[in-house]
Parts: sequence; C-alpha cells; structure tokens
Amino acid sequence: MFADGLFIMFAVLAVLGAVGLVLFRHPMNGAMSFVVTLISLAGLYALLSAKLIFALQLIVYAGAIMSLIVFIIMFLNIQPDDLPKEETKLLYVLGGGILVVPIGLFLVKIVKSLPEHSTAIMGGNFGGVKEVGLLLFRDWLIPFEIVSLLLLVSLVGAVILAGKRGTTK
Amino acid sequence: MEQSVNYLGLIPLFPLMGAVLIGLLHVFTCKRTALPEKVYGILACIGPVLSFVLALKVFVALKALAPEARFLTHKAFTWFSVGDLHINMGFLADPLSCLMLLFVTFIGSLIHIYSIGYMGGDKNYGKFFAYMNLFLGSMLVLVLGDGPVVMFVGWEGVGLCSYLLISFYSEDRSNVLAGNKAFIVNRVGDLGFVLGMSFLFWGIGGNGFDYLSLKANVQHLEPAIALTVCLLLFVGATGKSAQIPLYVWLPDAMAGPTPVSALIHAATMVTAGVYMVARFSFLYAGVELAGTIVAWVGILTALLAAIFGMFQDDIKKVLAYSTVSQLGYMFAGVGVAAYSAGIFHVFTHAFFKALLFLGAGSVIYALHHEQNIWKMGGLKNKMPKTYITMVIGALALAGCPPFAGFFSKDEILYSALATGHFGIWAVGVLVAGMTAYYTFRMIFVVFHGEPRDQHAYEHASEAPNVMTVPLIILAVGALFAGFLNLPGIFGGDQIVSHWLAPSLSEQHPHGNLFVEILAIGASVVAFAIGIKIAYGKFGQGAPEPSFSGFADFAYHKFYVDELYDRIIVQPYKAIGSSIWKVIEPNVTDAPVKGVTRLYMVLGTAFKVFQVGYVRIYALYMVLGLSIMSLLLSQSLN
Amino acid sequence: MMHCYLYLSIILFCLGIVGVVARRNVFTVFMSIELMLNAANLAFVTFARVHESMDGHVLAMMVMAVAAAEAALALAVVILLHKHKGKLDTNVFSLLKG
Amino acid sequence: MFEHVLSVIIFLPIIAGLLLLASPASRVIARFTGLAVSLSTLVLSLDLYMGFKGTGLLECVENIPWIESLGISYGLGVDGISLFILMAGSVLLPLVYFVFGTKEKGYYANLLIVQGAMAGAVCATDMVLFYIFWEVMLLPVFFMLGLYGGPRRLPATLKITLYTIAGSLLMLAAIVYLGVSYHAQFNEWSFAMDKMAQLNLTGQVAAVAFFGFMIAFAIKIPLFPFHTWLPDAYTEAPTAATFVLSAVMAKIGVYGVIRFVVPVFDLEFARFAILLAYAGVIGMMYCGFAAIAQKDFKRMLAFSSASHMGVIALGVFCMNIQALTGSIYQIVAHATSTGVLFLFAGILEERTNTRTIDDLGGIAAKAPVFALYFAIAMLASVGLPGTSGFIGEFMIVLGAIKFNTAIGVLAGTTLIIGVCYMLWMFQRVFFEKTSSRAENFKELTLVEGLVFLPVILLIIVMGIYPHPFLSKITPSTALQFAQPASVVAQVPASNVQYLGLTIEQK
Repeated sequence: MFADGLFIMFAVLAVLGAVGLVLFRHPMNGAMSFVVTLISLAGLYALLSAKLIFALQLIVYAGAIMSLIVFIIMFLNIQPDDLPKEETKLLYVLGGGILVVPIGLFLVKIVKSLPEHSTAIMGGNFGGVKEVGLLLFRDWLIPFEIVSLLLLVSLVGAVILAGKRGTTK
Repeated sequence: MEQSVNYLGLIPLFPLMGAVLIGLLHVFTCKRTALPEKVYGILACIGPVLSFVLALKVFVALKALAPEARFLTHKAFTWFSVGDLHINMGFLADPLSCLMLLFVTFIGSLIHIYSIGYMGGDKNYGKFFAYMNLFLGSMLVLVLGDGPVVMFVGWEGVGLCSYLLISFYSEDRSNVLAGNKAFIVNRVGDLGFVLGMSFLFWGIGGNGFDYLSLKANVQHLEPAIALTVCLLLFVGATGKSAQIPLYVWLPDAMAGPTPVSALIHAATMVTAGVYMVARFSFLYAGVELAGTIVAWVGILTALLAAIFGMFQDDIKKVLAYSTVSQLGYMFAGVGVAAYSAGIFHVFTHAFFKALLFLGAGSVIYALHHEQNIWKMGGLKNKMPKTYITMVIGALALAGCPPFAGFFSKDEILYSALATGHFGIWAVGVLVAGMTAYYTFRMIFVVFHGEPRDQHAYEHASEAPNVMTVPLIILAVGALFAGFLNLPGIFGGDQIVSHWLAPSLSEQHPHGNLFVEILAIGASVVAFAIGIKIAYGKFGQGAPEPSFSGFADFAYHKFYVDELYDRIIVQPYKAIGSSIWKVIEPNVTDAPVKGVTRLYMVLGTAFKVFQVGYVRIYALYMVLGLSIMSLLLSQSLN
Repeated sequence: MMHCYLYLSIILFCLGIVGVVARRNVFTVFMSIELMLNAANLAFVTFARVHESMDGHVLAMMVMAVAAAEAALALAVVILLHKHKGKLDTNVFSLLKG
Repeated sequence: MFEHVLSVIIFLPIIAGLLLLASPASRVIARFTGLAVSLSTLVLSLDLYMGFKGTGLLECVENIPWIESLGISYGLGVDGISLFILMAGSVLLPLVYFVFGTKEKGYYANLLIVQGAMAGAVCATDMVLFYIFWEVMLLPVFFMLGLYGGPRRLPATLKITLYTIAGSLLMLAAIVYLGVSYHAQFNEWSFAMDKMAQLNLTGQVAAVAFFGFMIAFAIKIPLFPFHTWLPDAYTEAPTAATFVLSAVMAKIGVYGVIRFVVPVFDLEFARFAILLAYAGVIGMMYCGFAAIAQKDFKRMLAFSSASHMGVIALGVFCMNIQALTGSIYQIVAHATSTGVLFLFAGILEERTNTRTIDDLGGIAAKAPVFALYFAIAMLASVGLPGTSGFIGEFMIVLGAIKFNTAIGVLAGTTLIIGVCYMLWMFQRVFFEKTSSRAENFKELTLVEGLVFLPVILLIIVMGIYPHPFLSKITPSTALQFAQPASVVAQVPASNVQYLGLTIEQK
C-alpha cells in the first residue's frame, strides 16, 4: 500500500511537471518543472527495483543534463522579448492534444492486452550496479562501446559547433 | 533434269562483273588521273558481247530440243528458304526468254558500241559504262529469272540503273528530280508486283515458286485470287512499262544520255512489263477480265501518248511518247491474249525505237546537245546516213509495210479484231494514223525544209563510224525483223509465234480472211492518211507553231504532271510536315508531355505542404502516426 | 500495477508529443523530446521489472547516454541559432519552405 | 569455342570499360583499348558463329544458380534468333573506334560497357538477368548522350531515360508477376525463360502483365506511338550512341518480344497481335511521312530507322514463320544498313559542320567512294533486291499478306515511302551542285574505306546469298511455332474470326 501511495504521488508529480513543461512560457520555468518530472521518475525507478537507473536518473539526468540545459538558458540571458509570441499556444496545445488521443488510445489498447503483473519491490541484487555492470560488459559490450563512441563524436561536434567564431553577420 | 545447264547464270554475270570492275576502276581513278576512255570502252563491251554469244548458244541448245520440252534451267544456289517458301537463284531459258535474251544482248551490245562514241569526252565516262553494264546484267536477270522473285531482282535492278542513268548529269537538279520520279513511280508499280507475288505465293506457291511449278499448279488457284494477282502484277507492269496511270516518268526520263534512252527507255527495260505479262500468260489466259483491263489500259495509253506526241517540240520527248504509245499497243496485244503478237512487237520495236533514239542522239550530238526540233531543219544533206536510217526507223514505227513495225502492229490489231475487241481495234487504228503523223512530223521538221538555226546547221556533221555503224545494223533489223513473223496471208509461217508457242498459253484466233484483210487495210489506210497530213503541214518546212485550245492542252500533256503534283506530291509533303510540325508534338507526344505536366502540377500542389516550419513537419508526423493508430486499433482485439 | 506504470509512460509520451507540436520555443521543444525519451525509459524499466531481466536497465542507460549526447549537440546548435538570429523561435527557421 | 565464351563476350567489354573509367588513361590509350577489346570480342563472336550448329535450340548454355531462394540463375545461351543480334553488335561496333578517333575517354569506355550489356541482354536466359542487362544497357547511353551529345542534348537525355525506365519498370512488375505465378502453379521459384513458357496464364492480370512487357519493348523498339523520344535522342546523341541505339539496342526490343512475349503470353499475343500489327504498320507510315519533312539528315535517318523498325516489329506480330524469319533477317540487314548510314551521317557532320540537308550538295563529285558506300547502304535501307534489305522486307510483306490482307498491303507501301525520303535526301546531299560547305569535303581515308568495306560487302552478300544466314535462323523460328496448336485450340472460335486471325499451322 505504501508503494502504491508513493507511485500515485510520483505519478501525479511527473504528470504535473510534464504539463508545466508544455505550458510555461519561459523556458526556465519549463526546465524547473521538467526537473520535477525527472526526479519523480527517479522515484518510480526506485519503486521498480532499478537501483542503478534510479541513481543514474538523479545524477546524470536531473543532475548533469538538466544543469547543462539550465546553464545554457541562463547563458543566453533570455529576455521575455526574445521569446516567441505564442498567442495561439493554447489552440495548438488543444489541437495537439486531440491529435495524440488516438495514439494514446492505441497504446492503451496494447497495454490492456498485456497480462497484469505485480511490480512489488524485488529483493536481492536485481538492478544493482554489479549485476547491470556484468550484463553490460558481457552481453552488451559492443553497443556500449558504440554509445561511448557516439558520446565522443557528439562531444567533438558540440565543441566545433559552439566554438565557431565570427560567423555571425 | 537433263535440261539443266550451268551456263545460264553466266549470261547476266558477265555484264555484272563488268559493271563491278569498271565501277571500281572509275571510283578509284576518277579523282586522280583518269584512265583512257578506250579501256572503259573495251571493258564495257566485253560483257554484253559475251552474253550475246552465250545467248546464241542457248538458242542453239533450245532449237535442238523438242518444242514441247523446250526449256533449260540452271539452279545456281538456294537463295532463301523459309517454311514452305523456297526461292532458288535459278534461271530459266525457254523460247520466250530466249527471244528476249537475243535481242536484249544484241541491241545492248550495239548501244554499248554506239556509246563509246557518243559519250566521248565525258568526265564520268567510266561511271556511265558501269551503269550500262549493270543495267544489262539486271535486265538479263529479269529475263532469265526462273520465278517471279528472281525476276523481281532484275526488275528492281533495272529500275535502279534507270534512276542512276537518268540522273547521270547529276549537277542539274531537274535531271536528278526526273531520276527520283522514275524510281519512285517505278516503286509504286513494284508495290503492286510484290503484293501480286505474295498473293500468288499464298495461292499456289507452296509447291515451288518458279514458273514451271506455278504453271503446273495454276488450276488450283481460286479465280478471285487469280484476278487479284493479275491486276496487281499489271500494276507493276504499268510502272515499269509506263502505262496509265504511271506513265509520267518516262518522258522525264529523257534527261539521261541518249544511248540510255535508247537502251533502257525504249528498247529493253520498258518492255519488261509486257514480258512479265507474257511470262504469266498461264495466269492471264485464265482470267479474261484481267486481260480486258490490260488491253484497254494499254490502248488508252497508246491513244493518250499519241495525242501528246503530236505536240511535243523536244525530239526525245516525241520519241518518248511514241514509246509509251507503242508500249500501249503491246499491252493491248497481250491483253487480248495475243501474247506472241505483243512480244513480237516488243522485238521489232526494240530495233526501230533504238534506231530512232540513236539517230536522234546522233542529231543531238551533231548539234551540240540541242534537242528542240524547231531549232533544227534541213539536216538530211548534212547527215545522210543518219537521215536514211532514221527514215527507215520512222517508217517501221509508223507501220509502213513491209517494215518491221507493220507486221507486229498489224498482228496486234488483227488479234484484237479477231477476238471481238472492236473498240480496241478501232482506237488502235486511230492511233496508228496518229503515230504516222507525229513520226513524220518529226522527220520532216528535223531533216527537211530550211535550216532554222544557221549557225548550228553549219557546224553539224555526220557522226563517227562507231556511232553510225550501229545505226545501220539497227536499220537492217528495222527493215527485216518483221519478216520473221510473216503471217500466213503473205505466205509466211509466223516463225516467231511458233517459236514462242511452248512458253505461252495462247490460242491463235481463227479469224477469216476478210477480217485479216480488213485489219491490214485499215492499218495501211491509217498510215497513209497520217503521213499525208504530216507531209502537208511540215513537208516543205514550217515555222514553229503556237498552240491554242486543245493543242495547247495536249502540249502541256493535259496537265497530268501538275495534277499528280497537286493531288499526290503536295498532299504527301503536307502530310509529312503536318505530322512533324503538328501531330507529333501535339497528339502523339501529348500523353508524354501530359505526364510531365502532371508531375509539375502535382509538385506545385504538394509544395503547399512544405511550409518550412519544423513544428509543422512534426505535426505531419504526428498526424500520420495518429491516423495509423486509428487504423491499427481497428485491427487490434 | 504494471499497467499503471505503462499508462503513466503513455501519458508522459503524449504530453511530450504535444509539447513538440504545440510550442515554438526551442528549449521547450527540446525538453519535450527529452520527456518522450524518459517516457520510453519508464516503459523499459517497467518491462525489466516485469520480466525480471536487467536488459531493460541497460537500454535505459543507453537512452540516457544518447540523451546526453543529444543535449550536448542540440544545445550547441541552439547557441549557434541564437547567435545568428537572436531568437529562440523555431518558426524563424523556414529555409525548407517550398 | 570454349565453354564460357558468352560470359567473356559479355564481361570483357564491361570490365574493360569500367577499368578505363577508373584509370587516368589518355584518349589515345582509351581508343586503342576500346578497339582491341571490341576486336577481340569480334573474334570471339566469329568463333561462336562458326561453331554454331543451328539446331534451333539454345547453344553454349551456361547456367549457374545465383539467388537460389528465388530460383534466379545466371543463365546464358544463344539460339538462331539471338545469335544474329549478338553478331550485329560485335561486327558493327569496332567500326566506331576506327571512324571517330578523337573522342573523350568516357566516350570509348561507355561504348564498351554498352556493348557488353547489350550482349548480356541478348544472351540472358533468365528474366531477372535479362532485366539487369536491359537496365545496364541504358546507362552508358544516358552518359554518352548527356555528356557528348549535341547542343539540345539535355531534354533529349531526360526524355529517353525517363521514358525507357518507365517502360522497364512495367516490365519488372510483369517479371515479378510471372515469377510469382510460376511459384503458384509449380510450387517452386524460377525465372528461367524456358520454364515460363509452361505457365498457363489467363484473365485480366495476364493481359496486364502482357502489356507490361509489350510497352517496355515497344518503347525500346520504338513502336508507334511510343516513339516520341526517338527523334530528339537520335539527333542529339553523339554518332556512336545513335549508332548503338539504332543498330543494336532497338533490335533488342524486338528480340524481347520474340523471346519473352510470344512464348509466355501466347494467348494474349494471339489476341492482340492484330492491334500490334496495326501499330507497326501505322508507325512505319507515320515515321516515313515525318521523315520527308525533315531538314536535318540525322533526324531524317532517325525517322527512317523508326519507320523500318515498324516493319520489323510487324514481322513479329504476323505470327507466321516467313514474317518472323524475315523480321530477324531484317534486324541484321537494318543494323548494317541504317547503322552504317548513321555512321556516314556522323562523318558528314564532322566534315561539314552541318546537319542541314539544304546546306549540302554535290558530295558525290567530291568523294566518290563515300558516295558509293552511302548509296549501297541507302539502297539496302530501301530494300532493293540484291542488297540485304530486300529479303527481310519481302518475307515480312509476304507474311503480312497471309496474316491480314489490309496490313499486308499497307506494309507494302514501305517500298514507296522509304524510297521517297531517301532519294530526296540523296539528291540534295550527294547530287546537284557542290555547295560551299561541301567544297572541301574529304574523301574517306584509306583506313576508313577498308574498315567499311566488309560491312558494305556484307550488305551485298546478305542480299545475294542469304541462305547460310537463314539456315541458322530458321530452325529457331520454326521452334517458335512448335506449339501454336494449343493457341488455336484455346482462342474462342468467334474471337479468331472477329480479329481475323490466322495462325500458321506447320
């Protein structure tokens, strides 16, 4: 019951955060509300016995990536005038909402067709660093290396892109 | 078969080889130092003479055979053979082809010799003889071919040579146009020939497509097919032999050198149509309607050409129309099933018409290529040999007894009368009178009276011997060839008819003496009237007349050329250019252009969706995803 | 309970889509994409729990790595765009307009 | 003749061409490589020809499984029909290297590739392989036309490429349909041509597939009304490409009809033959009429080529052995005559810098050998007896008369139509007064004269003594009519009457 309560709390927080992300005008507000979603998700991961992912979600996502985003937002020193004037935002949100309804319903239908399963917290080492690490270096080695390469490439790319000078008119 | 001999193929081969040899020599030397003319002259005469010798050998060999089995064959090789179509490159010599063979090689040789003199000094001397030899070879293939397809080789070959020789002086556009006209008109006829052959093949050709097999199977041919074949083949003949409606090329063909006119457009090639009809006599004999049509077309051509001939002022055009006219007689002859009479007229005509042309050539040569008779006159003193020989030719042409033309023409008219074709006979007699008129009009204007062009007259002189000797030989032929087929009424026994009988499916009409005398009498009277009028008008010299009314109409050949131009040539060109300029881009190509235009339209239409905003592209994606979801959720459950 | 997690994942994913489609602010669009990635991650982890196999965790890690790489590049691009146009509006860029 | 001679004939030029493209060879080297390769191909082909037995069946068969799961194999072989198209390519293509000696490297390389691809298309016995070669064949033409063509080459290039590819795609669909039907009927995959003949195809879909093939081939031939790409492409293409297109590639369209359409779709073919025959005849007349209106001699020859192709195609549609054999013979004859005429046109164009008929004149006086050669090729093209053009034309007309009288009569008019524009052109270009442009016209050089001589002699020999050639063709054409009894049995009697069909029973 306690776990269910936690789930409901995190779920509500996550959805609220996401709604905030979509609706807030200033990206800074959006980012803050998105952080709420990320942290709630981390809680959900914990409830799903994914210990490592829980930690990574907090450290990498909510920590590193989001701080990067927030940093850039602040770095650009965005004034309200810089922001696009989205007078028809709500209209678009409504339209988008209507568009995604079939998608959502379709997914829901699929989920419904799956058998229900308990997600009670598992004991033992499931989702621990060691187990995931072993799996990662045993079965997923090549994808792992490829991802590392991808990170390297994006690093170089980011440096080159952002480091360009004097191309402004 | 014991009648298979191996030298028939050589007869056309000699001139053909000569043509190749002379042609190559000419082509490779004409841009450098030209070979002496003598080389060409001698080389050119070897082939025809050898062929003539072999023709004599054939004649002797045939003579030795029994009349009903009088034929020799020579299968050189299988030409082509597909399914039940078997065509051999085979040759057949029977009395009919032997007769043609003899006079073609004989006259051909003479004209070659004559040309040595006439063509002297021409820069394309070698080319001329190459063409002439090629012509002779093709003509011999035509005559000797053992089936319609081999005949067609010669048939087209002579057409080609005719084209080449008409446009011989190719720098002048009108000559080349005349050549084109000849070739194209001949091709129209050839279409008939090819179609006729095709129908004949599908009728009875499966068991062998040569004359002997065809003759043996002719009774299996359905009458309707037989009529079709006969008429189609006759279309071929009208092209080659210049009959209505395809006669228009022959007068223009006089643009070629005069020996060419003599050899090709008078003596040999143009008679190929008559020869062909006689060849297919087994076919025509069975279809009376076809024969009647042939006869009427022939006699009407004779009449028309005679009318034109009376008003021409070019010496060669007069002769050309007389040729057309005489060819009409021949067709009238073969049309009324008097094949031997028709062929006999071919034979005699070859002599006197070649003679007249060569004589005319000699006149033209003397006057430095002046052809208008109204610029000549009084030449009989200057050129006695030419004068005398030409008069002999003219008498023969006009049908004066006892010259060659009289017997042959009379034979045709008699046959027409005896088989009950009174209309043809009547027109024929009328034409005989007109023939006498225009022939002697020409003779009187050219040779009698006062010289009209003093300057030219003074420079005129008799042609060299190499030219006059052939004239004399031909004159002898024109005088005496008629006696070869002397009818019974004059105590002869119709040697030629009897000789030809095995080749032809003809029944000699048994007319009575009265009919025979009537025919002869009418011919003679017509001749006499014609010559009388001619003498009355032109005997003492006459000024150049100016034509009006009907004469003017006839002088312009009833505007037939213009009519053809208006209703065939111009529409043809118009169709061509309208296809190219209007139909091709707007109709045929329209679907293709339409497709391209459709792509343009679609592209412009879809461009609307390319708004350029990332968000909208994402929207499209979501839209698609959404629609897919909708569809997919239908299938779920 | 599994269904609830998955429903949550679907809801977050759909909200992400709406964010991408409806907003013109570059940052919001970018973060909406991140939101969709996270929704997917949640599904991965849920299935990992359900099947008691940790492959889902590995995949989630990879998604995070990709997200990080994406963030690095995307932000670099955003900076460039801001330099060029001084705006954060996606509608400023419409070079693909036909 | 060794085992894989066909593969060598096909791939030697292709590989040589690709190597040339990849290497930095100079023009001279490119030309001599091309010459050497095409001459060695010629030698191989002659060897093949000498060893050809003329049984009517496929000879020199090579069959290597390729994509086994779909039953696609690398199958090659020649019979009397394909042999002559193969030979036409092998014999005629070396001429180009002699005559046009100063072209770019790519010119020669593409020429080599197209030669190999055409040989491949002709020899392939597997439909998929055929399709591959069929498409490859187009690429070099695309490049030659687009790179080395005349001033208005780009639209022409686009048109020919898109047009033919559109047709090819239809054919691809039809090939796939055949493969699938074969699988459905015999429960195994195969695209081998001879197996397709056993297929029992009926109904609408079969008719659609039939037209898929027919349209592809009709575009290539080109059959009226699919010929509209031709005038521009033939005119703007460099001479060698025009030569390749007219002398060989167009023939492969006809070959495709004989090889793929007739055996497989016998019922549909019998049903629509009359329609196709009319298309052939109308195309012949239409293009013949259009030819007379041309001012550009290359375009005129293009129309003349299209006109003759109409007759050749007609021979195939007449469904009797004379017409079919005539058609194949005419293919070779037309390749030698019209192909050579296009080469001569190229020479004329190079030496006078004009393609306008009215600008020329009097060339016969300047270059008698050239005029003689041209005249012989021209006479063959108008079907004069004694030249190669007559035999085929005669047999086609003969067969057409049997098939349908009206078509036969119309087909005969080719005798007249052809001669009209040819003589008209010959008169303007070779006769009359020498024009200023022709004043310095150079006679063929000794090498050129000697190189053309065999072809000119071939034209004459093929007209006078065609039997050796025909005896290799007829067994194969006879086989084509080995099974029409079933056709006769299956076509409803009323249909036969209605369409005026007469099918050869032999």
